[in-house]
Amino acid sequence: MKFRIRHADRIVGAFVLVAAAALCGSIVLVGANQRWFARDYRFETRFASAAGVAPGTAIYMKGFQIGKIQRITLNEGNEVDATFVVYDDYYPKARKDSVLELVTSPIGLGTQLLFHPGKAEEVLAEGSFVPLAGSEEGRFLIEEGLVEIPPKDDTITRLLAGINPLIEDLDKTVVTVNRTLTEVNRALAGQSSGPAGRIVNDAAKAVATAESYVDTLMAQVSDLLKSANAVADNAAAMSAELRDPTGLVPRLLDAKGSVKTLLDDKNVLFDRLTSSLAETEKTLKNVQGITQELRAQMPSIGVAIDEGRTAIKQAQDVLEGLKNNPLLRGGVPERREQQPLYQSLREGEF
Amino acid sequence: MSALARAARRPGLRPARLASGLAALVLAAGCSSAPKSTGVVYAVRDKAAELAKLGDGFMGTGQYESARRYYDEALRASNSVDDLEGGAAALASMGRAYLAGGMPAEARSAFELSLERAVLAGAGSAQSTALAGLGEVLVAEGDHAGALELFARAVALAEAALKGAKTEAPSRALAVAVHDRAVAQAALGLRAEALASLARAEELNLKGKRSSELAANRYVRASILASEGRLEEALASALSALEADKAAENGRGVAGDLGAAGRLCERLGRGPEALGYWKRSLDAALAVDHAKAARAALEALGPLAASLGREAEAARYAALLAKLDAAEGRPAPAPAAAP
Amino acid sequence: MAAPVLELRSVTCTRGEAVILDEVSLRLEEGEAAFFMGAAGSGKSALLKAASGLDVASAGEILFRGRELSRMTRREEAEFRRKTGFVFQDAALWANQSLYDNLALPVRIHEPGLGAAAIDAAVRRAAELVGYDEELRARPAELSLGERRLIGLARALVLDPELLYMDEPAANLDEESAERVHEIQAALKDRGRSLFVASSSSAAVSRFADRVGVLRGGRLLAYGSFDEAAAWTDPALRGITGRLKARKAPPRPEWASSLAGAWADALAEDKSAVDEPEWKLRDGASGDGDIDSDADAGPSEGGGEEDGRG
Amino acid sequence: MLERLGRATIRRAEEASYAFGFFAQVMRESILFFRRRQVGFKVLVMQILFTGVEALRISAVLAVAIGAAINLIGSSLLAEFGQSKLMYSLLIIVITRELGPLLTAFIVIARSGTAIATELGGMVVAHEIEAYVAVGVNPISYLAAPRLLGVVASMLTLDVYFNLFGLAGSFAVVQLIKPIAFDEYFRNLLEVLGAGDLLMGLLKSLVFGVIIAVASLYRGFAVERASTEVPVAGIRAVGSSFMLCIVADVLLTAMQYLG
Repeated sequence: MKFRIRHADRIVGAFVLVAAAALCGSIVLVGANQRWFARDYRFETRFASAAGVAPGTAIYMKGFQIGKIQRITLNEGNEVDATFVVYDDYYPKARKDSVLELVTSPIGLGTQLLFHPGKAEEVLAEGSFVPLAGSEEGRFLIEEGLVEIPPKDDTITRLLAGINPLIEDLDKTVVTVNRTLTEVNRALAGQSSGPAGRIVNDAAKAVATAESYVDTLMAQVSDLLKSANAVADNAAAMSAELRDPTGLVPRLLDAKGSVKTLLDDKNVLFDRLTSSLAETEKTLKNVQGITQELRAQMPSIGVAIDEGRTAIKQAQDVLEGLKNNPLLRGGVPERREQQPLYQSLREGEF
Repeated sequence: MSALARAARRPGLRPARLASGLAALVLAAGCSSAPKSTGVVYAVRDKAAELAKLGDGFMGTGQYESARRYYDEALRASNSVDDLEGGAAALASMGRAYLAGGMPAEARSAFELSLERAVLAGAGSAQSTALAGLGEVLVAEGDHAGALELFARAVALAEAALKGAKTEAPSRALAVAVHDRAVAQAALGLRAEALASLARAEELNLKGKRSSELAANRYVRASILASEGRLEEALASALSALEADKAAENGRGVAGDLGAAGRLCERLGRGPEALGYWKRSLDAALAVDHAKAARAALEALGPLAASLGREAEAARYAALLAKLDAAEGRPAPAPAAAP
Repeated sequence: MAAPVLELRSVTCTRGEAVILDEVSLRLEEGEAAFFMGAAGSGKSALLKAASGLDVASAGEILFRGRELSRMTRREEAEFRRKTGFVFQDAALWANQSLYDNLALPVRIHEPGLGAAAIDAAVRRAAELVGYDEELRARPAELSLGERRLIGLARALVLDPELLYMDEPAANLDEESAERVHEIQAALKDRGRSLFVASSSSAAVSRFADRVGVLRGGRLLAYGSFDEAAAWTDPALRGITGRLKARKAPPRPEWASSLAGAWADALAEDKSAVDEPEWKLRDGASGDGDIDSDADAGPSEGGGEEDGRG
Repeated sequence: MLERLGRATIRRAEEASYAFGFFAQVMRESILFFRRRQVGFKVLVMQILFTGVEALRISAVLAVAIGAAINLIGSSLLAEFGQSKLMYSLLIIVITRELGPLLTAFIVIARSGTAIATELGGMVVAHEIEAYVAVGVNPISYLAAPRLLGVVASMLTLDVYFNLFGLAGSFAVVQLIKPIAFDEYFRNLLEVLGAGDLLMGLLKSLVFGVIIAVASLYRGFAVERASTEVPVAGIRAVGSSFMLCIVADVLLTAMQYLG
């Protein structure tokens, strides 16, 4: 801990710097991946409907994503004009006479936009129009053999076969994530025995420490309580004595000529006793309050720590109260002693 | 944590009993004030201690009336926070103030109250102080045998309190009780016991570095020695008392010590030396407005100067004495002493 | 006439529904020490907090050398804080800083250009002033309450304030420390500083107060010079100020003065009468004379002839 | 009845305007913090040390645990039917965009929210705040501003670390159990990871940080005098921070998906 405080500046500096570097690094990486620094080639196409096509829809060739749809608009002929881009890496593959094919899953699993390059040697000029395989131009190109549409790979079939397990497993995924989180939460609350829970549990040792602290404290408080009980007994006994017709009060009242001196203080003596008793009871109530609350609540770190603090604070208050209450201690500590005048007789004849 | 819960439910609390007790107390107390916080209690006790010390200061200068007022305030303060021991101390001091002011009856009731509180508080040294005070009242009334009994009890109490004591109070109380016992013993003719008691008191006061008390011990010893006729030893003792009083800057004590030395020198037949002591005594008495000591000095000085043949000086002293008499409203002295 | 160092005009403070200060008006001139007395809960602390701007008054004006606190600019307020110090009853040290930092922070705030050595010197001087010579690297929690309060006092003194607010500065301190506080009060007064003190120590009030105020239930029952206060006869005031000691010794008894005069004449006539003065009487008053720690209590504690006679 | 309702409304309004004023002042002082060049800089460093550095461990463990869980699912279950790439989206959604900031916020609330509120509450009770005012230190700029900045900086940094550990650290853990090619993992991850995800994560962290700091400071300063109020302030700070963070999370997420 001392090491940390002493080198706080350096540690914090490193902490922030590493994070900043990581952030910058990932932004650069993301940027690179998002092709912020790469050139895209733009082409046009036209769909009968925008169903299954949206800006950002990926365009695949032989399973690789080579570009994406950028923008779609409904033109005057109520057809959908679309602009799409091909990434520079793949641009050389995009030859003249290429076509696009929109494959829609028969069972509603979505669509896939496929790019079929033409057989020509010539690279597709940027900005040129690429027809859809189903369109008139597309069909013409296919029939002319300028472009070849390969037989469908088995994605759809596989998808069909795997549809049920997929849904099931998606469910499982969500459940597992949820469970992990629950586990974490439980671990934080110190209840888990699962492996993930244990890891986190170890990490959350601080919390455990806080808890044991609370326990120790509770032990102390219970000791305190015992003495408080004894005190309460004493107080009760004293109150009984006060009411006893042969007890303290009559004695105080009876002293020859001393009545005035003692009660001249407007019953302060009695008030003091009353309030001391009340304070004792209040103290006990306080302590009881702590136990109940602590027992009822342990669900999360925040509350555990809070409770610990509540307990500590209140216990301190209790201690302070017990320590300072003159009736309980038989005197106030650190007080300046009032001394009688010590003066000997100076008697003597010479 | 459950231990605490169990403890909280322990039957020891007996809430019903507490509640009824509280109700009775509230009734008894009438309109009860708000409970005082500990801070207030501290402050009040400090104030009481401060007041008591101020009172002690007035005692030292012979202003007994003022001292008593301060002790009274200290007593009220102690009462307001139920400080039994403090109250006992204030009452004992008040008793001494009454006694010094020549009101033994009031002194007695103050000491009795003090004793009662000290017993309630279970404070041994405070009981001892109160008993010693009562004894002093008896001494003032001339009942030395009764006083001796009280002083013996005071000594026993202080000795018991001294065991394992953390404060200085029992030692002080014991020193006073032992000294006072010596005074009573001396008055009853038990000189050897008295001297032994004084030696013990002196030892205690030396250890506690209480100079003015030390001076009192030596003064009384000088008196006892003088009554046994051991005048040289008595003079030495008086002079050592003088040293202690000077150290304590106790002007009234100084005047008394010097007077004792003067008287002893007179008895030893060393007239000029006695004259010097008496003059110094007068000087000190006037500096601290100590009328009694001034009168004693003047009454001694006049005849002494005359016997040494210093008539002019003697006349001056007589004139001064006459002035004092006039100031104190005494009947005019013999015409011979008139200026 | 110059504006008073502090002036309160009908200052009222409320907390919730409760009125804790009720229309308090007073003036404190430059170099004066005002002491406020009253039972616990009478509003002494509230008055100090309001007068120092720590609590916001709900009505009324508080002026420091003619400038109203609530209308001060940031710079003026900083200046006001620099020239005033506040001594809290419970020390109120910053628990998470060392004693040294507790003392140094005010300097660092108000003298940003000061070098480490100069700050160090200021801190040491303040600690020395209150008589604290222990390790300053410690945390406040390691100290006793008394020591913490001394450090709290040192913190208020570190910038040598011209107006010092003190909330029960000597209560519950041991005698030596309390005396040290009183010495500091005396020294501040000597140097023309103004004091605004809540105190329940009548001895301190008697020693230092130029003005005395009595509070009850948030109202300023009375406010006046010390001599006025010592002569107040209203029982409500007397209950609190009754223990004020008159500053001057009472006249000597007539016999004493006349006799002393004659004796002095005699001495002048006859040089041989007393060879040497017996003993230097301290200003005509004396304690009861024990040389132990109690010796300097009692009327002679002021060390001056103004003290001591009831 | 009507009267009471009216009074309650007025009190609420007063409280709200006070809270808003407090928020504005804290923000103002925080913005001015670096210009002031006050001694509060050390407080800032200590706040980052406590809120950021010391929470790093638990945050890292959480991130690695969650990341590893998703990794395992992705590499076994999803791969069975050729959807292993879904794992990367899952990772980004859970760690970068949704849960990362929220879990980090919870950790910070539990650790620092209570600490700030109780510490300040304790200082109020011990008159330490008044002592600051008395020596001319503005408690908002000296105590509140560095804490706010510290919590915000810590939140942002912790969020970055959470991503780092959740995405990269979990990869390392999974290597021990079920190796995946490094190249494949990171290429796929980056393919899914958009700048928007990163920004949304950071924006959430920023907003949560401000919320936690202001709520905790507000609760701490709201303590009046009794030491019994201090733990209550801590609990309240946690309560309000949680509530506000969740509300803010919902709003931000809604903004992202709707806008």
